[in-house]
Amino acid sequence: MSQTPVRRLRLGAPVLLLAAAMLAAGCAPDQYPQTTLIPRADFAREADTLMRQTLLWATIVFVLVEGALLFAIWKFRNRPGAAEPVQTHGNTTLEIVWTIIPAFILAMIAVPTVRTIFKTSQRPGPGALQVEVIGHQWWWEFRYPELGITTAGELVVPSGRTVSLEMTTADVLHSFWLPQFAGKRDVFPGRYNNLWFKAEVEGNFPAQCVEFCGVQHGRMAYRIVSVTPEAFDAWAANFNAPPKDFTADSTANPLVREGQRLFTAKGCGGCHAMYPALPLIGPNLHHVGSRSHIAAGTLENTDENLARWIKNPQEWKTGVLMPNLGLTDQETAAIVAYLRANQ
Amino acid sequence: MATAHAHADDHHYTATGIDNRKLAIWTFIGSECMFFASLIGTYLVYKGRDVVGPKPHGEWLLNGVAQEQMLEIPLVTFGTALLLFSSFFVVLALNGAQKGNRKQLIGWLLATIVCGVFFVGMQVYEFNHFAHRGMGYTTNLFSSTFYTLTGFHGTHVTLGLVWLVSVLVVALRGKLPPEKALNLEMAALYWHFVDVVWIVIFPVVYLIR
Amino acid sequence: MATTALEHAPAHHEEATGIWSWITTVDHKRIGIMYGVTAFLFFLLGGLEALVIRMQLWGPDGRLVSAEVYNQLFTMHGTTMIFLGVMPLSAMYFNYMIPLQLGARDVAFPRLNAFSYWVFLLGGLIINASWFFGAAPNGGWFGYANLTSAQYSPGLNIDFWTVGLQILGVASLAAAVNFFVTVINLRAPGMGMMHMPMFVWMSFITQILLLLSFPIITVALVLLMIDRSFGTHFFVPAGGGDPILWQHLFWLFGHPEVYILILPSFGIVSEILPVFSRKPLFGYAAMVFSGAFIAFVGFGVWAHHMFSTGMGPFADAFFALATMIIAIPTGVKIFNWIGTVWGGKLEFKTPMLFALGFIAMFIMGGLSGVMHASPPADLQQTDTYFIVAHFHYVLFGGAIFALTGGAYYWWPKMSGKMLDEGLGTLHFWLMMIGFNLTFFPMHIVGLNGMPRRVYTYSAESNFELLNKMETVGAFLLGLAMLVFMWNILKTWRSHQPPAPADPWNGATLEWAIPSPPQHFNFPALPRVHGRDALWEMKRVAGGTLPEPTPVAHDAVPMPNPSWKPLVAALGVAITLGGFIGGSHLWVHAVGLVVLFYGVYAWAFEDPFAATGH
Amino acid sequence: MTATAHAPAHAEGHAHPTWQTYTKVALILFALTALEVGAYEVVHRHSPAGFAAVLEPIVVEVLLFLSAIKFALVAMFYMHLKSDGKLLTTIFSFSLLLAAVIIGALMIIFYYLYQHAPTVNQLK
Ligand code: HEA
Ligand code: HEA
Ligand code: HEC
Ligand code: CUA
Ligand SMILES: [Cu+2]
Repeated sequence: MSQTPVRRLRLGAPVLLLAAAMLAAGCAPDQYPQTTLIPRADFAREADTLMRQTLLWATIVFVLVEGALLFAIWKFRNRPGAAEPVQTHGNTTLEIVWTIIPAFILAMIAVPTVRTIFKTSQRPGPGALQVEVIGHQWWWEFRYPELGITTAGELVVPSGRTVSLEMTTADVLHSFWLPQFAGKRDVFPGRYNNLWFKAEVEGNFPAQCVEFCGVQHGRMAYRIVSVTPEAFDAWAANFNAPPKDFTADSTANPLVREGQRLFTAKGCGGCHAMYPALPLIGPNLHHVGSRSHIAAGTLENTDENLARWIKNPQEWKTGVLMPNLGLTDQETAAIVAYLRANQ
Repeated sequence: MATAHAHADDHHYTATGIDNRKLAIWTFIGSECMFFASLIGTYLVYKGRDVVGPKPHGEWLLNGVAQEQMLEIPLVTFGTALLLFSSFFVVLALNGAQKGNRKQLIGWLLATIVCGVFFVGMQVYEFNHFAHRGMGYTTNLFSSTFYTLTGFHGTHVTLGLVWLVSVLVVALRGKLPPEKALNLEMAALYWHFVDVVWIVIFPVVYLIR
Repeated sequence: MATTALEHAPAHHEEATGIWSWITTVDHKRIGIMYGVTAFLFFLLGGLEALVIRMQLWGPDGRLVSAEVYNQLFTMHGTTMIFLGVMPLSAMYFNYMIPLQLGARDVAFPRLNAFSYWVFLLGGLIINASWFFGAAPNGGWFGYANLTSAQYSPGLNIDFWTVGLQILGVASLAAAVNFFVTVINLRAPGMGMMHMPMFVWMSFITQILLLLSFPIITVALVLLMIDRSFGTHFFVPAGGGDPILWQHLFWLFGHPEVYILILPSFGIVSEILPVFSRKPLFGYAAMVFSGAFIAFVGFGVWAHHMFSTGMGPFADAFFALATMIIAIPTGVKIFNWIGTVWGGKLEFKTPMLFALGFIAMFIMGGLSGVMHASPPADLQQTDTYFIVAHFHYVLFGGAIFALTGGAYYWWPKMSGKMLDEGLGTLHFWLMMIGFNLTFFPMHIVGLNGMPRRVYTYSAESNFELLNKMETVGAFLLGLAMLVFMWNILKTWRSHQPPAPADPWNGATLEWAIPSPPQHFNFPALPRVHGRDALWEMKRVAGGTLPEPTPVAHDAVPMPNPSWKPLVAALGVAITLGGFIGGSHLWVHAVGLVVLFYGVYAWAFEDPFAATGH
Repeated sequence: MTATAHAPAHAEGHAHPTWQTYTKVALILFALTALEVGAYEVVHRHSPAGFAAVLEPIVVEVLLFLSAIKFALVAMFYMHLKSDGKLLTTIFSFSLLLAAVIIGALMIIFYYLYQHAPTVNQLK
């Protein structure tokens, strides 16, 4: 009778082992593009170091305390003929000891915590690249005031240079997150919040909004594109070139010219600017052709996906604030060609 | 222990000797402290954060015309005095109830209720007056926080009045003998609590700029 | 012990039965059972919602439910589990067990107790009625402003939520006043505060938390409701309002709330462990003080839910340190539980399994809590599944494990039937494995970047494998629940002999009286001289006590049944219900009339007046 | 069996204050209120001009202090906390303390917040 749970434990062990093996397989952080466990910037490194320290202490406490519990369960299980236990009521020395030891461990966690809090809440000094980040339901807008650039969905930054984000929102609360580079900051209407980081590597990293912000919170993603400083300058220069006017250019692909005409005729221009710095109610589509993703970072920027989006944005993102404009396939193809030509 | 006594130690036995109902009303009052703390906290956090007038103290513009400060100190001073009076009166009424002095009980209870009614009247007048001067409920943060805080206090006063009137009716019917004075004491405690809340609201809202 | 003193009592009267007797009951035991049944049904509903969530997240780009429905599902899952599941399940034990463990005949205010239940039921029904309007709340269980403003949530969804929670708040407050007074005043003669069973102590502290934290959320909800109904700007930035104030008010309530959810469970575990270790609770005084300390400090840590709002380094540091301090008294509790088990003679009956499982799982949840308490690190963890893992370890691994243990422990007392030990053990292991399979992978998927509250994830993110494990685990949990229900059903229908008064060799007074107890619990109030009153009595009697015999049902006058609390409760629900979809003066007026009628009828009713028979 | 049959008049058995005490307290309450309003008048209407400069910097503290005394008087004498035993006083003062701390904490938090993460209005 009293043996039952022990026997069950033996049965449960293989199951637990199997689960552990599967977990281990699922553990390697480099398989997860959005992981926080591989920091790639100074800010994230601070957070990561702190997290690992805390995790270490937590693991030590976990092993010791669970160990003591399991040991007690095994050691003091009722065996036939066992005597009645001694009726102890407590022990003051023990109480003091197990108050002080956790206090000590917590101090070991608290000191680096406070140090890191003050380090990470400093504002970056001069020389940082200023970017204004604005949350919208359900996409992110990025403005580079020094460069006169307004873009969306893709935060392009130079590696090796501190980037200072001044963040706010145009509607409800969102939270901007740079899993590989920094933590999260919530954005509030009418208020500016700050976050900074210095990217150590180049690459195209996924990220997404992390404060529940309405029906499409789940598909409010974006990309963080870190490039070399040279590439960044080239990108900025290219971005600042005025938009091409294909309708005035008789050598241009007629499909593209038709697309540009439709873009205005169908009312796209009412929400989307095609000009470097002009913000409107939808994402600025200047150079949309060269972005890696569209639909707030959730669809790869292929012609099929563009067409799918433009034909009916509600299919992929139900409730999205871009209406279904009832375009025909031909019209869609033309607009896609036009958007693609905006490199 | 015999059957006949089985209940003798039950529904009036309490471990502390304090009547259950008295303890309950105090517990409730403790809880109410947090209610008003949240309202007062909201008022204070938002103080001075308005985007547009009216301002509680100092001048503001309505359609380009300069207006006086909103709050009227003499009026509320009068109201405050009424509430303090009523607190005083209700202890006298309770004193009467406990001594079995019916005249004292009913007279002072009536006086309490009259003061309370006048206080509520003062508040109704004040709200009306403000509305006429262009301060609606939704006009700005000050108006919303002000009306909400003082309005909830006024609601409490009103509920207290309903309670006191009910006790008065019972007393008039001669059903409030000294051993039932607790029925009045509970209402009185609640009434005093409403009074002390006003003792806080008065300087915080009206006197401190 | 005077239970046998009435042997020569008059003839045996049956207790009233039938639906009306339940509607009008003011008996704390019946009310407790109603709380339990209602809360368990709500818990199943919340679990069902969780299962749909898990199915939606089975693979990338899931299409089982729409984004809109998903948002309703997790909001209602969280709201239901917390306000309609765990809290009222705790309330079941408050109701049934506090008076019994205190050696009292009932709570201090039996009719107020009925009122609390009815208000709770109506609040739960109103909030869930939203499903029938296709407008279930969808702002998350903490409903952050300004998404909940009229501009961004124009539908009825948030109205149901604000109104429903306010109604539930009324129920909790009324109950809290009641139990606070009960514990202070209705202790059996001789039972000092430091003699009370630990469950009563922890419940008592819970009542204090309820009393002091519920008014805060009430104010927040009222302000939000006014914003939505009358167009004020408390949380609307355009008019100068600040959505951050909502967060402060909510978490000022919200953090004490999580201790409201766990402290009763701490109490339950502290009852079970000594009984099945055959050894008194280790460090009674330390247990009391640590519980009080947790509650007290719990009021000073709320902003640890807001590290990502950018409060500035001083606030971050303050709230981080305050939060970490709570680990110390909680540790004291854990160590004292281990101390209780240590050197004992452990009997692994089902309640004991759950109590031990509780300790093991709660430690895990507590430690991840300490990891969030470090603000810079939390900036990576917050709003990911790492948080979801934390709070399910403390809420399910903690509260639900303990509440389930309590169910096995007290079932014989409440129903007069023993639950099946074999099925109970199966239930435990299924739950243990299913639980860890569901929630452990959430730590990993969270740290690897999976945000919470997303209705789907991309294939690129590679979250699929871990999510599949979680879903499988959730269904194992469902299976465990089915085993539990089967256990109940099976033993209910079986013709086993009635459970003895004291099946586990219990230490506290509820085991001194027949199972289930008679209406008045104790024919004569017991006299108590110290802790573990029943063990003491048994020791004095030199071993076991005779099985207590039931006495005549009218031997002790008890308050009459009353339908007035139900009327008053209806009044509350109607009055506040008038705020769904704006403010409907007519509804408020009708509600107030019903409320006042109920309250007056109640106030002028003599609970002991002679009745027909 | 009715509840009234053996209702004890005053389980606590403490002596409550007398008429005279109540009247004295009432008088003090009025005097303090007058002082409050007086302080307001002095500072904001500059009535007796000389005092304003002295009172101005401390008027908030003075007002809060005066109202705290009024609060305490009502609680102790009218609500009988002084004579009714410690338990009730503990319940009330604990709640009050928490209430005050929370109001204070909110004010401090928002004061720093408005500096740390300025609002757009502040930037203007
Ligand atoms: C039962 C409910 C419960 C309990 C008991 C706790 C307990 C704790 N919680 Fe948890 N918490 C929640 C329910 C609960 N929490 C919920 C529901 C949320 C999310 C809300 C939402 O966003 O939806 C949350 C979120 C949450 C956050 C916010 C995270 C975020 O959103 O970014 C934080 C941050 O500090 C936190 C911390 C803690 C801590 C430090 C404890 C401590 O009390 C834990 C103490 C226990 C131990 C530490 C283990 C035992 C101790 C020892 C063995 C001693 C030795 C230990 C050490 C030396 C470390 N919790
Ligand atoms: C006590 C509280 C509690 C409990 C017990 C649970 C239990 C469970 N929760 Fe919990 N959960 C929360 C409180 C709780 N949760 C909270 C507060 C949130 C945050 C919400 C928010 O973000 O706003 C949350 C969020 C949450 C999420 C995150 C959603 C998201 O962010 O997108 C997930 C995802 O897997 C989840 C899963 C589960 C599962 C699988 C269970 C399982 O353990 C459930 C097990 C139970 C069952 C499986 C029931 C069995 C039912 C049957 C057998 C059918 C009965 C039949 C009929 C009634 C006809 N929960
Ligand atoms: C009523 C406003 C509105 C109109 C009209 C509109 N859009 Fe949009 N569009 C939006 C919004 C808002 C988004 C952002 C949606 C999201 O991801 O949540 C968007 C997103 C897009 C995107 C994806 C951008 C990115 O980087 O994520 C493309 C491409 C696009 N629109 C093209 C068009 C075209 C082409 C038309 C006309 C046929 C059009 N839009 C008409 C509002 C509009
Ligand atoms: Cu934006 Cu979530
Ligand atoms: Cu918390």
